[in-house]
Amino acid sequence: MHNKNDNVRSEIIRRSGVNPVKCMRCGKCTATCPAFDTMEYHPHQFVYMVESGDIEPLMNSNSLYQCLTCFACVDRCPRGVEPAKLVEAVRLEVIRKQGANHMKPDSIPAMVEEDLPQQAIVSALRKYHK
Amino acid sequence: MQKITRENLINKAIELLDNGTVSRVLGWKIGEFAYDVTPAVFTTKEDLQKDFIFDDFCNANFSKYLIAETRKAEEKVLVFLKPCDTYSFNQLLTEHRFSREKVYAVGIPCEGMLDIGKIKALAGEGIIDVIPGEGSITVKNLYEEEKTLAYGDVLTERCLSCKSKKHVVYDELMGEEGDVIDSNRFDEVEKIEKMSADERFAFWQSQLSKCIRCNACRDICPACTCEKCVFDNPKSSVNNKAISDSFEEKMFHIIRAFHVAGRCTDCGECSRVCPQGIPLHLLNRKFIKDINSFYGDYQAGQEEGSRAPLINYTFDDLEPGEAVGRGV
Amino acid sequence: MQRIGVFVCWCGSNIAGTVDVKAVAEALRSEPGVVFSTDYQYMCSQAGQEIIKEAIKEHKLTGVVVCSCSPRMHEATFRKTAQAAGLNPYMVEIANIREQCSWIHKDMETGTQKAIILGRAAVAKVNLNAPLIPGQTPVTKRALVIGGGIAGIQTALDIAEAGFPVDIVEKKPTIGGKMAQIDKTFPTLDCAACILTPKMVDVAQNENIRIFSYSEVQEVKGFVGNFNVKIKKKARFVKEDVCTGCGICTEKCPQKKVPNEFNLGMDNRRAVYIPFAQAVPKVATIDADYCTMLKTGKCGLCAKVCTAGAIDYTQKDEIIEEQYGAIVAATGFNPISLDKFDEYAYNQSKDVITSLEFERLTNAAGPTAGKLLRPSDGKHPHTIVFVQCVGSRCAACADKGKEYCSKICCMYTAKHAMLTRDKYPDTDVYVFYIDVRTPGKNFDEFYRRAVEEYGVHYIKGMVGKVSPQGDKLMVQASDLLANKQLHIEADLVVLAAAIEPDKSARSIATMLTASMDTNDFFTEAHPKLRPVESPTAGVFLSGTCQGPKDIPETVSQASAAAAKVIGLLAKDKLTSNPCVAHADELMCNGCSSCANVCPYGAISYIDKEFRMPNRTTAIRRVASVNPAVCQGCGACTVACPSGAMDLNGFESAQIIAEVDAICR
Amino acid sequence: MSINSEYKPKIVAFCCNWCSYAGADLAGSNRLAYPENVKIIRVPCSCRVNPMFILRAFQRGADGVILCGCHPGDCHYTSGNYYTRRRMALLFSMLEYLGIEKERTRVEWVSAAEGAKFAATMNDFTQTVAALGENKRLEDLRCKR
Repeated sequence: MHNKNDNVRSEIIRRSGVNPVKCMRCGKCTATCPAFDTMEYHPHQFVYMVESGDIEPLMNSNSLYQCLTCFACVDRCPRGVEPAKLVEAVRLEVIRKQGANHMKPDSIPAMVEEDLPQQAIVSALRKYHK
Repeated sequence: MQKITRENLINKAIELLDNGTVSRVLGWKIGEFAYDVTPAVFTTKEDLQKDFIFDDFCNANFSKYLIAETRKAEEKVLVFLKPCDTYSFNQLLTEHRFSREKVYAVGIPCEGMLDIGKIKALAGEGIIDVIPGEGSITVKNLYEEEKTLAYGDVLTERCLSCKSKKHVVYDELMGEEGDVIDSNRFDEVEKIEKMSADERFAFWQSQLSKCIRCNACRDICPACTCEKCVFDNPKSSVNNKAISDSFEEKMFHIIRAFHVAGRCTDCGECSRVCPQGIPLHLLNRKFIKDINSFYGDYQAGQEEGSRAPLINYTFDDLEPGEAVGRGV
Repeated sequence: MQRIGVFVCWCGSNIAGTVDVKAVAEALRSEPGVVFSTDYQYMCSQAGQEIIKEAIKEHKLTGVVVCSCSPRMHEATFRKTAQAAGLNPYMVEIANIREQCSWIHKDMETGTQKAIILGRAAVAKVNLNAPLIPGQTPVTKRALVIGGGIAGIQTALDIAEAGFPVDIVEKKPTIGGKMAQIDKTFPTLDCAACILTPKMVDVAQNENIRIFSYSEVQEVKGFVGNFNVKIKKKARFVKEDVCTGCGICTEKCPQKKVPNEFNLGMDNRRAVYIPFAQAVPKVATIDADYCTMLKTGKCGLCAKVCTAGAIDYTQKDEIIEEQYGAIVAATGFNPISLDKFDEYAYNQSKDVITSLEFERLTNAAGPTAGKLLRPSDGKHPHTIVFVQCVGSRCAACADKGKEYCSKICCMYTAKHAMLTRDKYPDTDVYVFYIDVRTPGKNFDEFYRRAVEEYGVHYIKGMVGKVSPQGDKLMVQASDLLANKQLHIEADLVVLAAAIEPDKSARSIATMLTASMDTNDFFTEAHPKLRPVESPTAGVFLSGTCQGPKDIPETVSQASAAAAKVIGLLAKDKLTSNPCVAHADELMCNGCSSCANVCPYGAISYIDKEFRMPNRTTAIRRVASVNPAVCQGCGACTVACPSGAMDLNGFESAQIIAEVDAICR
Repeated sequence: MSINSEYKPKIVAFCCNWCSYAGADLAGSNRLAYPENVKIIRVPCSCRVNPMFILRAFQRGADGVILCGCHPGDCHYTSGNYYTRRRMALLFSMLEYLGIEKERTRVEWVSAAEGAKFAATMNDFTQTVAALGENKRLEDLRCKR
């Protein structure tokens, strides 16, 4: 089971600098997560799925983009696992997959709002457009 | 800043002798030539006025002399300490080698001492007088010639890489206090570290093979204060008076450096007195550099009672295998 | 010059199979000092030992080399053999030609050559051996126990039972420790006071036990069998021998606003107080920080009401000096501070409490007389959330928690949950756990009863946040098995705080020269085989000062420590290993390097007068090794620059001789 | 030794009594072979080993010196090997500074249970030293035979 998707797994571990084996499965990250309700996979599942190499479902899940990157899980984790960094690393994995495009220049006009800083749109495009 | 002169020191010594604070004075005594200043014990006003000297050749570090001198009588000894001498003084206190109560320490400033070897090399033999000036010295010889040399060219090696002009201990300070200096004193060590193994071996082989086992380095060293040295002790199985083979002097110098590792204050006396001109301080300084980089900065003698790195440890010290092969 | 005999063992074919034993014996015969050399099938057998004995007598041997199996196997055997023949046992050396030669080499020539070299090294060493005589020191037949909790009490009682006098030093006004604050004990649910207080009375009544309460150890000198200890008896401003413990002063004292530490500050006591009804010694203590009389000189009410005349405002701290043969550390534990765990709102809400506070809340002698009421408004809580592992198993938070498991929390939380449901069935009880750890007799059964019979909701998950909202506590938590995030409106939150060694342990360890781990728990001499001894001879460990423990474990360790103490005190004299360090005074610089590296504190310094040139003398500081304390590691010998320090049985010259023989 | 035989370096191994010497015994009991060039000297603790002993071994013709002790934290005397670690780190660094091959010295922590590690360590160390060839830089010429 742990061999599944081994390359992606080690790449994500390398990129995030997180060692998921340190997780003792207490669930404090999930207990803390403010975005819990909107997520399909929750922080502790994230850690476990990366640990077991079960990354494909994560990459396909909307949960990736529900994470607010508020770092509450990182702050509370008693073992220093840092789940939010794993989420970010999986996000990057998605982005770096060729052809994947989460944001197109065409879709930007619809997003423009008065409250949204322009900089946020530019950086989002940089990150999510391939 | 008012310069501290010979007269200032003599007056101070006489004052302390007269009011009974001390009964002996450790000071520098004038020699046959201007440059051969020797350490001496003064007990009277007359001797002080006649023989006491304070000039650019007062190299000797008196700390070590205190061990023997304080044992001789109950009264206090007056000692004049240059900034670098105070580190040795503190280190010896840490090692309980003499009693602090039996010493009256007067800190004196130091602008660097001169190396007669360098002067002779530049001005030739037959020197009869050396007259200090502003940023230079004037050398007079037997043939009534005069030569002016820049200070920087004739300072001792150790003063060129002076680590501190600050006194770390004293009862009384004369003149103004200086600062700890960032002296790049490890540059030479680094230069050797960067050589290839063969070059390093060749360098040290050529240097150490000059050793004549005169023991001057050991006798002057303020850290080498053993009642009896292992190399003099027949029971140690390593005793040897003379060099008998190509390794003997390496053994001696490695062990000597190891014995003072973590206790050596980097005063540089060993290299200064070596009649063969071996840069022995580079061995000690290698240990100091390693100690600083392995276990954190440590300056022996800076604080009385501090625990030397070799009689200390942490749970996550680096492994001996990690200590070698670094950046070479 | 020594007269050495060499005895080469065949060990059947174990050695003789790959080593030509006769050739070894022959080769070693020509080594310096060797006057006799032979071989035999089994040197360790009766017949083999006879050969050695006879040779010692016949050839007047002064040294023996046995080429045989590992010295870890038969060194002791051959030393006894030599002793039986009148030779000092430490004149025997073993060349290990079995484990380190015949068993690992297949070729006869190789094996034989190596065996000869190993034999040569042993001969070279024996040439420099000197007879060693084990030292003997007398034993003071009295023990000191530091700490008067259940661990200290049990240790003291057991030692006293065996007939030896024991002193207990307790820093608080009464013995009893943490167990006195606990309500019920798992897994039997008997009341802690009911089983502890009779033991406390036993201590008070035992003629062999003295209690120094409200006292601290100030200085420890000496070594195993001969400790000299200074104990500071703090002024309690009440004459202990006069006070009857009637308690009238504690009722009349006008200073009523002193936080009661026995109830963890949940109620108040007076400035003069007796911590709890069953305190031992039952003597009042005046708290100098709060007493108006001591602070301003005006009041003196307690002295007026005391019919016994026990109050003494002029009392001073007193230093008592006593000799002990053994010292037991029983310094105990404390829950950690929860100040840094903001997420649990411990400092924001009175209704977030620790488990120890919960014990007091449910105790009949506690601030609520045993009724479970919320500290904030005194109402009965209907929903209670227990959080496990608060600060335990916390590897990423060294600044606030502990990396280890505190071991006792799973069980006491099960107890709390069960008792709550038993007394107040209308209460919903949730326990959030990471793992439930119940290794102990009847422990898992107990935990399962809490779930199955008492209906406690055990939820695998952690609490992420507690936020006070109105008079409720909003608990946000995870339920990992259901993969849900829970939001519980709780009335009371109980935190199972990690436990840590008492703060005083560090300074006591320093005084005892006993070693500690990074968490400030005392280190045992061997983690498996010597768990109740400190590496420092004569110092023993009892209870949680060595690591987290529950009561049954603490009591067993306390009794084990007592057994070790009794074993030590039963001896009239201690015989020590003679392979210890010794300093050559003539060479010693007195620099303290050796004492700094000695793990046992075996080295002290004396000022000694030496003759100097010109008929003068000088006093010099020199090291002196206490052979009863030294364990012979040799760290000092290398720290010593002059070589004044050397190690019997492993002298520098001997090791160098071995090096030379091997490299020859 | 005949001229034709392959070069066999002389190796001195200092082993602490409680862990490494017992580890060596275990290697023997399990018949785990390591070269006969390795000769063990028993010391109570690795901290008994004076740098002088190591230099002496080199002086008298040893080609490699290895020092084995309990793993840090497991010292029978609680702290001995921590001092060893510092002393040897400095000594080895100094030897390297003097141009002596760093592979000739080694410290290895071997527990009483690690017989296999002991044998493997000795095999590896012997090979490493053999590859360096004879120790010429630190030898005492008097002792040549």
